[in-house]
Amino acid sequence: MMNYPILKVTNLTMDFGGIRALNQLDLDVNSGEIAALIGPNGAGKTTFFNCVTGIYRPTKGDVILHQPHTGKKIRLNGLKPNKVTEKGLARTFQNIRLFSQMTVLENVMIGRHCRTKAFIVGALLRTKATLREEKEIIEKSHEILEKVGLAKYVNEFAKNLPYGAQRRLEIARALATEPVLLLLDEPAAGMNPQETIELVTLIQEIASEGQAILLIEHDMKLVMSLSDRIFVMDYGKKIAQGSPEEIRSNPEVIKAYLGE
Amino acid sequence: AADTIKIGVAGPHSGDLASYGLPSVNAAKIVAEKINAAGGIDGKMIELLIEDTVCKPEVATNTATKLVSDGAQLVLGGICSGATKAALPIYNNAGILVMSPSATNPALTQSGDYPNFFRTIAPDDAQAQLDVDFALNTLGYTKIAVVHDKGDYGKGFAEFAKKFLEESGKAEVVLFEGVTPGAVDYSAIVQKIKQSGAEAVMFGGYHPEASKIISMMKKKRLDTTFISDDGVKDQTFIKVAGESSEGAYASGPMDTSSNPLSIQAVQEHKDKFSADPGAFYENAYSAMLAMTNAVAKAGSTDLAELKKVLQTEKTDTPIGSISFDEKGDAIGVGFSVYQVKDGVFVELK
Amino acid sequence: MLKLEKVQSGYGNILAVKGISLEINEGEIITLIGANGAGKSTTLMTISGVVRCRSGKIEYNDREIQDLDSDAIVKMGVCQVPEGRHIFPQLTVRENLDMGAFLRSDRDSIKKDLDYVYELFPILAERRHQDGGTLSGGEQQMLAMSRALMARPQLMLLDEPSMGLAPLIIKQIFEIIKKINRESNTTIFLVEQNANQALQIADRGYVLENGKITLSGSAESLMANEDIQKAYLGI
Amino acid sequence: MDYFIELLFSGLTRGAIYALIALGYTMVYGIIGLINFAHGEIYMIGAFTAFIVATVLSILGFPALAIIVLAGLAAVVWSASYGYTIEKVAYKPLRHAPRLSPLISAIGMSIFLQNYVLLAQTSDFLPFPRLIPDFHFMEPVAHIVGTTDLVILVTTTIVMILLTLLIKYTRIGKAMRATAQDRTMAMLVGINVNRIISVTFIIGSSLAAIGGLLIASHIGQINFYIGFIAGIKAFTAAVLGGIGSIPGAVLGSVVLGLTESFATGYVSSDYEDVFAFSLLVLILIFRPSGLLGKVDTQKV
Amino acid sequence: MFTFPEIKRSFFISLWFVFLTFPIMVVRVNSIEKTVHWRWENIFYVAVGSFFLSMIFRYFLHRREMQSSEDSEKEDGTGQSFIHDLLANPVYRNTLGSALMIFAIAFPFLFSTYQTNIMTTALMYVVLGLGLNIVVGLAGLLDLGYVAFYAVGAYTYALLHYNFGLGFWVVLPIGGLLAALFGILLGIPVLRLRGDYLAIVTLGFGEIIRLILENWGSFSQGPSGISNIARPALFGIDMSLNTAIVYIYYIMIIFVIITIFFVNRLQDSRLGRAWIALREDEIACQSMGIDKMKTKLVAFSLGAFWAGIIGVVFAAKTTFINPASFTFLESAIILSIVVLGGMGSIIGVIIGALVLILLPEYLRALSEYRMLAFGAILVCMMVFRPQGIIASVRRTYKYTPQNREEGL
Ligand SMILES: Nc1ncnc2c1ncn2[C@@H]1O[C@H](COP(=O)(O)OP(=O)(O)OP(=O)(O)O)[C@@H](O)[C@H]1O
Ligand SMILES: Nc1ncnc2c1ncn2[C@@H]1O[C@H](COP(=O)(O)OP(=O)(O)OP(=O)(O)O)[C@@H](O)[C@H]1O
Ligand SMILES: [Mg+2]
Ligand SMILES: [Mg+2]
Repeated sequence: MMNYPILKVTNLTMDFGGIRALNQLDLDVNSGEIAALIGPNGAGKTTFFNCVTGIYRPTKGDVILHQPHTGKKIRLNGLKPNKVTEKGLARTFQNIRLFSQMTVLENVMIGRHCRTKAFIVGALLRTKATLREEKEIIEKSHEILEKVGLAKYVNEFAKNLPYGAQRRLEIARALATEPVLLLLDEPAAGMNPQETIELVTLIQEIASEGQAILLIEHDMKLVMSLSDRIFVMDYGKKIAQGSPEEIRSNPEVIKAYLGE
Repeated sequence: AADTIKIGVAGPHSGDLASYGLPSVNAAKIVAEKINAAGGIDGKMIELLIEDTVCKPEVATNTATKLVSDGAQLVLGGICSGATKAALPIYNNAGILVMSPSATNPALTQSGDYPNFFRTIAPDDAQAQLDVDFALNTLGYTKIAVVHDKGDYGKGFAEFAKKFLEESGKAEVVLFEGVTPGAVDYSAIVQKIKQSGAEAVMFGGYHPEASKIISMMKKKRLDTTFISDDGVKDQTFIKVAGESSEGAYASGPMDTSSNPLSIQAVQEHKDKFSADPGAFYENAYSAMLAMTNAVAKAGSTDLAELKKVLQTEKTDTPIGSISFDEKGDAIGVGFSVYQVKDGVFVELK
Repeated sequence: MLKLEKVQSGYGNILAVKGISLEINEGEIITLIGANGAGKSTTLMTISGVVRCRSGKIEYNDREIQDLDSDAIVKMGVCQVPEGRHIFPQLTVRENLDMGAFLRSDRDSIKKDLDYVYELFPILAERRHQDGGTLSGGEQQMLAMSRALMARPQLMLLDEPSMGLAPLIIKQIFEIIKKINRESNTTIFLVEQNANQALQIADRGYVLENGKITLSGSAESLMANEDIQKAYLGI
Repeated sequence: MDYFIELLFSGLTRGAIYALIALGYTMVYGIIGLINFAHGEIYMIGAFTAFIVATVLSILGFPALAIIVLAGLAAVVWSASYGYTIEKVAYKPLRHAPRLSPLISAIGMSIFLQNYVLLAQTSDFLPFPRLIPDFHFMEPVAHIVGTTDLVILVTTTIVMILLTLLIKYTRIGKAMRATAQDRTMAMLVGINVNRIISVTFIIGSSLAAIGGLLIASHIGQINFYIGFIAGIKAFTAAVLGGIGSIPGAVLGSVVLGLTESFATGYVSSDYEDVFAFSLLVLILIFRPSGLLGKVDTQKV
Repeated sequence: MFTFPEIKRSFFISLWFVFLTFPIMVVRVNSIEKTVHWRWENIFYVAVGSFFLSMIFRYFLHRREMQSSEDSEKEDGTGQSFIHDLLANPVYRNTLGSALMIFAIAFPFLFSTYQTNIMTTALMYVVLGLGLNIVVGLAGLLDLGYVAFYAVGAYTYALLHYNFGLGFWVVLPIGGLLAALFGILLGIPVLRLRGDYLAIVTLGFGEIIRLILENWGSFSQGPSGISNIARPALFGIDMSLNTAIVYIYYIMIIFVIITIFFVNRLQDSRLGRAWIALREDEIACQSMGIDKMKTKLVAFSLGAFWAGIIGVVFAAKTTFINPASFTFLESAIILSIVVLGGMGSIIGVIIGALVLILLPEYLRALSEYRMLAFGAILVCMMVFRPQGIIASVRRTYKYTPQNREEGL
């Protein structure tokens, strides 16, 4: 299959009072690829996610999403986060934000919310349609849990999961929204090497089904082994972009980020 | 039980209005003790069933059903008109006589909806009429501000006052407003009264707000005449307002202060509770006397019998020698206007 | 210097630390490694007196401290950089650092230490008036470290200081850890996921598996151990 | 014009009165995030203590000044003790409970204290002695600002300034803010959290006591229920100004006081509270965390 | 347990309380006649009382801590395993349910009119509690002005009946819908406020409604209220007072059942899940595609709807209403029912309502100490059962391969 850009970000700028966290950032992600966004702490990576997903309102710039299934090109900036998710962007959070009082299954079921529609009447009267939908939600959620290897925890409370599993659950929850593009913010943070290795295989699996992914990570082993393309940020600016090899050998990147 | 007469005492005994309900409880206790000490009513002892209504209609209905189930034969109370209205049908249904020391809403007697209801206090309209006549004819004012406390008692009074003033055509109502009870400061309304250029303020409500307003008036160096109802004609008013209350007018039952029974009633309270009686104490005391007396005369607690007695026989009470008209309002209470002179209410003949 | 004997602690009905014993000598760098949920953080919190010690003994400089309040323990020079940084979100960077020196009164030496941490992490100097809560993950980690340093601790408990940091910074952090250990002879108790780096700077290490110490020994011996290599070093 | 100024000052006085109570509310809220409904009752108890002590002293024939000082002192001491005790009994055991549990506990405590005073003292309104005599130099403007009003205005201003300084610059102030924001970490930097919380309650309650004394001598009467009404208003004011912020509490109170005063003056006192609460709703719609409340920048 | 240091502590505590209560309990002055009335005996009562109470208090606190660290098998240390097990088992649940049902139906014949009457009141609060539970317990929106919607319902009936003679059954839905409408109108602007700011705004709204009813006499008859409101009709049969009371009792029973049924279904629906998620983390919720405003608004107006319905019943029951019935304290009580019963737990709320509403009635025995005790009990209940009487162990979706349905 040929790759075409599904996310096109141009000239994105974000100011917090005095601080310019994002500075005229251009970035694009193609269908079916794994792209990585790296950079020193405070470079603006998470802010980038927040702006794209509508949690912050960018000061300037455009975010265009190209939905393959409809073929529509949709401008995302200015939309509310829930709208953005509906359109096809899903994310995980750098510091885990699970619904800790809900079970693993329920967490994923929430992910299905924007793809289903039963409402008050349905809830009260339990119409056939509703029951079918509920069934579908549970089925689908469980599939996803099996895919990310959390099936064994299905009825556990999210708060009682080991840390690594919680990160996986965040991914599962995001997948449940059937995103066009999946945004992962430091998925391996706080994992030990063992868990990290398992995570890499998981991400590869997901990608192998044609899921486009953009991830932020500080673990270079992971980034280099996974990504097709890498974007490097520093002080809100894009300072480099290219294949892992190019990046690894890019002097500016080494100076700003990797270290020799 | 046949050998006791159960008298329910219903009113606010907790919450913000407790200070209007509890004095009646004291009155009931004192009268009941006296009668029991004297051997009861032809041998039957009086048993009090004291129940809280918080002045809330729904609680009042519960209280009513409780008193009915507990076999109350008479009820002293209903302090607030609202709660009383809600409860009366239940008492009526059980054929129980209810006498209130303080529920002044005219509809209670005049609507005819509540045949079992009597009261030892004048309805709002009567008092309003009295105060208005006094303000217009005796004092000859032409610009009057009418203020109330937004409560059913105060606002009821104020609305009648306004009505009568306008009907009289002799004076204009330059201000008609309600103040928020319990507010921490009344200077704004006082300034407004001043601005309105009123010669007199006619206040409908109870003494706490009255004393706050009048002392604030003095503070703001405003000596507009203050005229009010018998929710204010209460020694506490003078105590609280201090010298600010000098010269204020208030309507209330006739010649109570000179009435030996009234003096005695107050004394009994001081002896028993080592404190001055509170609001409506004398009305409640009188109501107790009237009811018990009626029972003694009728020899039963049957509603019809009691009504007959109450309407025919006079009873000597702290508020005068009273009987009741067929609507249930006390006759002979005779209302007159009092003025505060040297820290006491002095009746103006 | 610090001695734990059969310490048990946990949360409500969960027993997270199931009777562990360990020992730290003055001037050492000791690391505690273990999978997620093994009970590492809980151990540290128990030492600091935030989580109540259910049974067992904790001795610090030959004094039992398991029943002391946390502030008393801090007064004795035990200072923790907790997991997840715990920056005071609405205090500025500067105020956060001041809080670190809460129990100190010696103005000028505080000033010195302040300059010291500013030079360790220039970014903090840059952001001294920004609210801590709005710092990026990494910046917060640096702030947390610096705040602990401001207390001039004798014993420093570090809970996953490298979490979420860029490679350069991680290097830097570990350098700093060595530095403070060397220069101000601060004893370090280091909890890490990032086991190989931890073991590289550590003198000795303990391995914690669901609430129990399963292995201990010199850093070298641990690095040599296959199980550890498989489980924690990802080799 | 005269009228306007008169209303302005009655508004300010009212505001200052609310502020004295609102400050305590806001401090307690700031540190444990609890709407302390019992705070109004502490103010009420302060007033009663002042009343009792003042009366006893005047019977014993103390000079006026001594009476004010001693009564004030007693009010502060006892209110503070009540505040301290209430926290220990009703709130401390609920530190780790669901957010609303302490709220209900507070409501229960408020009901309890009301009825406690109702039973132990009286349901009636008691005449509160006018502790503060009129200054002569005030006479020319007495129709605008009375002496008591002046005293209240001044006290509130001073208290606010002192508190702001306390919170911003002193060790204990910093400790309070730290505790408010992250209790665990506060412990880890060596703050004795329990003590700090107790101190907060003590300060807040002392303010309530001063309020009790001044306000009672302003309106000249007290009963067991005054705390509840004043409490609700003060809390409204605190939220209006941005709960947790000291200057906010005062600003909110003044804004509220002025609104009510002008609403009464130019519209109708029937609707003064409607205006007050509508204003609250409006302001919060446009500034969701109050006038001076910190717009919490939560990092995602 | 009662070791010496314990006793010593209690001793000092009692000393402290003696000091604390001294001015209020012991001294009583009459500032007019300048007399002081010393009641030294009270010192003794306070001392002894506080000594033993502190003993008991701390004993129970101790117990509470022990409990929370002991019962290990459950998710969160909230006791009550027994009741939950009981309800977990469908057989017990049904038997228990039907037993309760029979008792409820027989109630009016077993007990006095008074008992039936207050039980009706309690049932009304059960529904109110369940309604507010949607807002507070499920969606986590703190609403301190719930009584406003109750008032809307009550006045809808009162006024429609007074002005147009409309009957109970006609107005019932109108009242509910009108209240819901108010809920939406208020919700749109204020629901974006967080936590306690929402609380105070709703409190303000509640006051506004009450004040308008109080002051806009020409519309609502002001403080003197509206009387002679018709009780619910039953095919035009005119009933004696007692039958009417019983009739309303049965109406309420039916309402309670319907409400439980609906709230249950809402809880287990897509909507219910969204509410609970929203309660836990709004930002994550939005990022999962949940429309914050819409979801909150639905919760808010649903809650209001139930309040409105009960408002109508209330007006019909007391046959007289005035603004005095719709004070903030009312909202506080309803909220207490929800929290004290156990947020989000239906049985909890039911028990909470029965306790909090029947308690003051049964405390009448204590006459003037009634509200004192009420307040104290409120505090103690919270201190010793912070999670509420029945801590809600939410019915979660359990996944079981063979029957791919949600079960228990
Ligand atoms: N809400 C905010 N208010 C003010 N400044 C902010 C806010 N959010 C982020 N910043 C600033 O923007 C810059 C970028 O932050 P961001 O979280 O995007 O960094 P990052 O690249 O994710 O770093 P890390 O890898 O450590 O997570 C930081 O300097 C941070 O201080
Ligand atoms: N606040 C808490 N309440 C209840 N249980 C907790 C709490 N914190 C931790 N636990 C539980 O205690 C156990 C140990 O947790 P702890 O955080 O000490 O492990 P850890 O080794 O620090 O893991 P990580 O590497 O993720 O930090 C885990 O099972 C965890 O679920
Ligand atoms: Mg980040
Ligand atoms: Mg940890």
